[in-house]
Amino acid sequence: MTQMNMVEAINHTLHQEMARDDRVMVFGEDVALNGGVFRATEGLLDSYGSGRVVDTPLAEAVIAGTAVGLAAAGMVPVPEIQFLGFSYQAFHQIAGQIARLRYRTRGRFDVPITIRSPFGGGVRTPELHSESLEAQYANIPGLKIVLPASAADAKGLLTTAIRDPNPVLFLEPLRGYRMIKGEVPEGEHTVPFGRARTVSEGTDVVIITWSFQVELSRRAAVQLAEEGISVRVVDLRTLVPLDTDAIVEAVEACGRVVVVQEAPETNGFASEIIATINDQAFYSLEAPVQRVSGYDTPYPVGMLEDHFVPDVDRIVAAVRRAVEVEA
Amino acid sequence: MTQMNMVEAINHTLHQEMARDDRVMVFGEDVALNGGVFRATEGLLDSYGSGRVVDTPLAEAVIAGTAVGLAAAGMVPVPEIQFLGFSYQAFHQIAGQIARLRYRTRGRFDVPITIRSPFGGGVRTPELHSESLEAQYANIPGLKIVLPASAADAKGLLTTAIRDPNPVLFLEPLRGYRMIKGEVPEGEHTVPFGRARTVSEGTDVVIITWSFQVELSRRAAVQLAEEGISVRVVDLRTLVPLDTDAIVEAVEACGRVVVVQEAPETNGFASEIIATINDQAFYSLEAPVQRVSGYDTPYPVGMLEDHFVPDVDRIVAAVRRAVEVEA
Amino acid sequence: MTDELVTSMFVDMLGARLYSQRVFNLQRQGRAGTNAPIDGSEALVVGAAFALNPTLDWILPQYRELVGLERFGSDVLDRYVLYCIGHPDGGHIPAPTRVWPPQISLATQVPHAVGLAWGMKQAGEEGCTLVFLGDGSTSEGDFYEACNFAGVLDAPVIVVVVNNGWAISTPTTSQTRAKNFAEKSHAFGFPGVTVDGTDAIAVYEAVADARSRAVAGAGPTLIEAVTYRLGPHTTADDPTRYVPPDELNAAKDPIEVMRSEMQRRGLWRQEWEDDIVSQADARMEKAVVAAEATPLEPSEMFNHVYDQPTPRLVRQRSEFEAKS
Amino acid sequence: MTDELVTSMFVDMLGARLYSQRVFNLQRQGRAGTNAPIDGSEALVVGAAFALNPTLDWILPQYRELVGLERFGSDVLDRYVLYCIGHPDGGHIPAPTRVWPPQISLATQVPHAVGLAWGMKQAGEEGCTLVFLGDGSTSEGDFYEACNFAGVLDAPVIVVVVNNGWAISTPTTSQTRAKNFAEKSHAFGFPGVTVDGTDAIAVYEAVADARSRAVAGAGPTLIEAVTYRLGPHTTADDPTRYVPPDELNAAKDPIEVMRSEMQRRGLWRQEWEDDIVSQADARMEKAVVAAEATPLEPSEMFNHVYDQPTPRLVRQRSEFEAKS
Ligand SMILES: Cc1ncc(C[n+]2csc(CCOP(=O)(O)OP(=O)(O)O)c2C)c(N)n1
Ligand SMILES: Cc1ncc(C[n+]2csc(CCOP(=O)(O)OP(=O)(O)O)c2C)c(N)n1
Ligand SMILES: [Mg+2]
Ligand SMILES: [Mg+2]
Repeated sequence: MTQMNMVEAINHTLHQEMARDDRVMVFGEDVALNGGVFRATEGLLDSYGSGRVVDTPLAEAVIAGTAVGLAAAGMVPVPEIQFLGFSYQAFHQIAGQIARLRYRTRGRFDVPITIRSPFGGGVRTPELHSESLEAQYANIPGLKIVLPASAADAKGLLTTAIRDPNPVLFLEPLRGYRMIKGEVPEGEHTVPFGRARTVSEGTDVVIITWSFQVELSRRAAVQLAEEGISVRVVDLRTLVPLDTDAIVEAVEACGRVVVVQEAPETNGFASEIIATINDQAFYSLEAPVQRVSGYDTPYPVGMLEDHFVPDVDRIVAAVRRAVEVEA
Repeated sequence: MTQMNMVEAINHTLHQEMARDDRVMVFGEDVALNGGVFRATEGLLDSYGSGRVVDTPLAEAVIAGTAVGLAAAGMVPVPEIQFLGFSYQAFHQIAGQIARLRYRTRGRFDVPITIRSPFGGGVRTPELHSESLEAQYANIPGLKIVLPASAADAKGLLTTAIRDPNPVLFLEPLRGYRMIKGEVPEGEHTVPFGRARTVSEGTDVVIITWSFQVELSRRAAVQLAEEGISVRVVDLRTLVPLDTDAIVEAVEACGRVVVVQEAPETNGFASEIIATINDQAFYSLEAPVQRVSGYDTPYPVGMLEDHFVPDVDRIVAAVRRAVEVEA
Repeated sequence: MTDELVTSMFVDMLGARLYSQRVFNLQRQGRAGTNAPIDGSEALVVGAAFALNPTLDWILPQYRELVGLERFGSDVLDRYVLYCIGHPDGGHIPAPTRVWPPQISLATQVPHAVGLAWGMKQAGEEGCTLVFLGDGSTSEGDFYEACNFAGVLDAPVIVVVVNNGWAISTPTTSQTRAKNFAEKSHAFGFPGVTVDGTDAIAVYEAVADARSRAVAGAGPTLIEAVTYRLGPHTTADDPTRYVPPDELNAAKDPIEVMRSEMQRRGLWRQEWEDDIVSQADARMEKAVVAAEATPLEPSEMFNHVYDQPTPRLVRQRSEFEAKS
Repeated sequence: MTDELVTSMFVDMLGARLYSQRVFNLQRQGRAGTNAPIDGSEALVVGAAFALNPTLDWILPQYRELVGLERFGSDVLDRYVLYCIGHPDGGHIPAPTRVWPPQISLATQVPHAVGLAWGMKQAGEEGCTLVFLGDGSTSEGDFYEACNFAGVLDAPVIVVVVNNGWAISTPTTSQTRAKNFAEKSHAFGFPGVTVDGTDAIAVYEAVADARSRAVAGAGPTLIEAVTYRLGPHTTADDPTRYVPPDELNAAKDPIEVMRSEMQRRGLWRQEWEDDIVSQADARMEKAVVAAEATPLEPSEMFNHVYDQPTPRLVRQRSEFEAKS
């Protein structure tokens, strides 16, 4: 085990997977010479050469689109989209092509594509660098959506993603790149998709969340423990596939639920969690599920963003509401 | 009042609005010379000339993107995207630019853009012609999402859309173009956004839905009435803004709810309806909300699509489930 | 160009037209979905296919070309018929046939072709990719982004722009002011040529040249093949609304062009052609019968979304199966 | 070119560099967010702005240019400072100033410029639009789609490609194999020219020509302005990781080029320049003070999503206000 922050864990994993399998190719804007604008791909060019680590032209659609062809050629493409907001430029290739390639060819082609992209706010980036778009992708069948919340998971889930023969959108919390740190196993480490992680145990309320909001929720749980409220925190890790069993089990155990997301409220993935609870655990609910979300506004500029993104206070307040309402 | 099918109502409305306001411009692929592949823009070129009715090159991003500039020039752009699946090619302009223009310029520019596009399945179209993508857009603040389910509403809502200073995604049910018919007021006719329509009254269960599924739900209600189950059908008409009051009122009145959508289940707009009910009408629910959806597969080819899209039987079965489960 | 080659190409062109007409008629009979006839593009499709090596090279079609790719394997047509009747297996052209299924989302196949060429080069495989797209499709960003990247990569890819004068009802004059489509290659820094797309031999030669360049590591070529769409855009289209009859009447028919060449070479007899056509007809009849007899379980809908279904798909499938 | 014009341009160039450095420093002091310095682009931005008519024409910038657009109105800089400190009003450049706010989503502004030009033409307005984009941004589909449509429309638009050698760490050689960026205009069928982007007079002349063509109805022009990025990509970048020092050292500085021209014309004295610089400094100081003093209600976040808030936004706003 070594102490790493999240971006180090990602870099370390890319090195391991490129060393392990020479079909793995990393490409995107500024990933080679510069090692990525956040250094996630640092050193790959030197270690694996300009054939496998490629600075592409500034064009997201063809970054995603060539991944389709590379996959068909037997490669394992790991393209980077520099910020998730610019995956919009590639939406027709990701949603319309990558997600459907296996289906439309009835399995002729495997699609072992892992699209890595940082996302989420809180670090004063320019416009369209901070958007949380996971819900817009979650309605697109054929993609897997993976969002690590710890350094060890960044390694374990990224390893699984690269080895998975299906397309994975691997979303890295920008705010967590350096802030999230932890022990990371040095050797082989995989984390299966579709298995949520219980971050802290608790019995009164469960907070269900993912990505950077796991850290905020953990802090909220610590604070609430002081008030005598026992909060379980569940990190979903992957939205597709979704660990419905873990959700149901937690709802049954706690009866009261808070869902936290940074995306705008309307039709964020929190809605799907609530709908899933409605479908599978309705009778265990002792109170309506509380949603903590960004607002239904465009992601705002620097001076406003701390007001937009959920913080510990909002999560604490939601938990209190969940506990207070009558059964 | 005249009897029209939906595409006639749309064509008639475009004529009226172009006659009324010479800032209105209609453009897109095959809208001028050919009058649109479904004849929605028939006759506009002859009546309003090649300055205001324009066949564009085959490029959705610039169709959407020029609308931004036209709006800034004081025009009222009404671009057509030939099939909603190809709005993916314009996603970065619609979600990243059109939806945000007012916000990022703090109101300098009005954005009276109405993007018209047919969508939805059931008519054996080729790939990517049938997808229901409303949920992917619903998570994008700044857009309004409008889906007429009757010929009269097609007129009333399209008129409102064109006159609205905000960007509207106006989604026309492909399957309803000729199949949906009705009386349409000939003169001025507007329908406000954010006001749901009660299609049929009922007291046991409410079906909440939109677009072509309104018609299927109405048929299901007729069939269920014979079994003695009284079903209210609510047509949301617009998803953004959402008529939460009508939803709450219906849930309070009926206690049991079915939501019907054609989109894939995971994170479809049905999830948001369920989340909204959870937030605002939880204690009125006598049973879990039942979802009827497409499946979490890509929209399938012709021989399979009738198995994918919700039909009357599936809606009827969901209503029965809603009624049967204990309170 | 040997007589044998000319004859083989003509045979495939005759087949292409016939297969296309048969699929068109199936739609009229309610037995197939919307489809796009090849009429006018036979020479350029067949000429291109013959200039490639079916065991080394890949073809990524738009949607009109599959009836003309018999040279790449008979399953191309068989699967295309399945595709047109709306059977999901129509999308699966089995290995080792190096042809992709039709692409409906226009120009998205160009990045795929570039990526595949890039991957082949990276893997040290001989061979190249050839991608077809229409004149209208060149207006899509994907075309430019892909060609530009192909240039940077020196990828072994041949981009064939099928300029048939129309994109549904939109004439090329509304599509671009570029002098011609070959000129667009200036934006990418690799050669562009315009050829007569009604002349299979001319197309063959242009593609053969481009292929030599590609496999020699000299990078991409853009080939504009000029022809005229001789029929409606698709089964859903009424071209009399917009195609000027004079223009249509003046258009060359590639079948006639090739028939003249056959005659010039003394290779043609009516009975021979009749025989070829009836063989093609029989071959197509078999394909249609086989396609229509291909079984289909409705729950096939749930396969191939992922290599293994997610728990949610398993649940949905079992709900679906319980209902049916 | 009159001495007066040369002097005015030099004054704005000096201002541009200074304003840009000040904003850069604000970021270093934690008083502003990530921003992109203009260094190296002063001549081409100022030259272009002077060749246009601020009451008739529009400028759609990328993100480096706003410090050089004083000629279009002093609120451009004032709002840019607000923008850099992260105040939402920074995005609102008030009428009648015909400048758009910075665009971060690269090349998306090109379709906007074409649409605006189209709309002006349709409305019978005199004038044109000018859009800046970087060499890297030309690889985006939006650039090609928009230029191609502009050609078809004969839209009065001038597309200025700022070729500063880099897109963050990616050199132009990895961006395209086109001979140069002007060549890309062949794909669109309108003229393309390459000018020395460190020479404000050359840029002025090229833009003036393009403007004459545009307003005469002769359609778009693509202008490649060649320069070199003299600083880091943005405040977040470390160019020593990738920029070859020789290349940087060999690069021309547009300020020096213009200073020489001023000297050649006998217009330059050190004290005069010092004076201009200190005026600019005072002007910037005022802008910064004003920006930092601009009040901001957190609930401003809910304004301008729509012209009228939806019920859901009203509810969210009141929840937000109750909490704060
Ligand atoms: C991205 C996309 N936009 C729009 C369409 C609808 N559409 C289908 S075919 C067609 C015209 C294609 O013209 P062209 O590329 O010239 O090919 P042709 O049909 O002439 O062979 C259009 C607009 C589509 N299929 N995909
Ligand atoms: C669509 C999009 N993709 C990626 C980025 C991230 N990014 C910001 S600046 C930049 C390089 C831009 O290079 P260029 O267009 O040459 O402009 P320059 O910065 O050199 O002026 C990149 C990749 C972005 N802002 N937008
Ligand atoms: Mg064509
Ligand atoms: Mg640059």
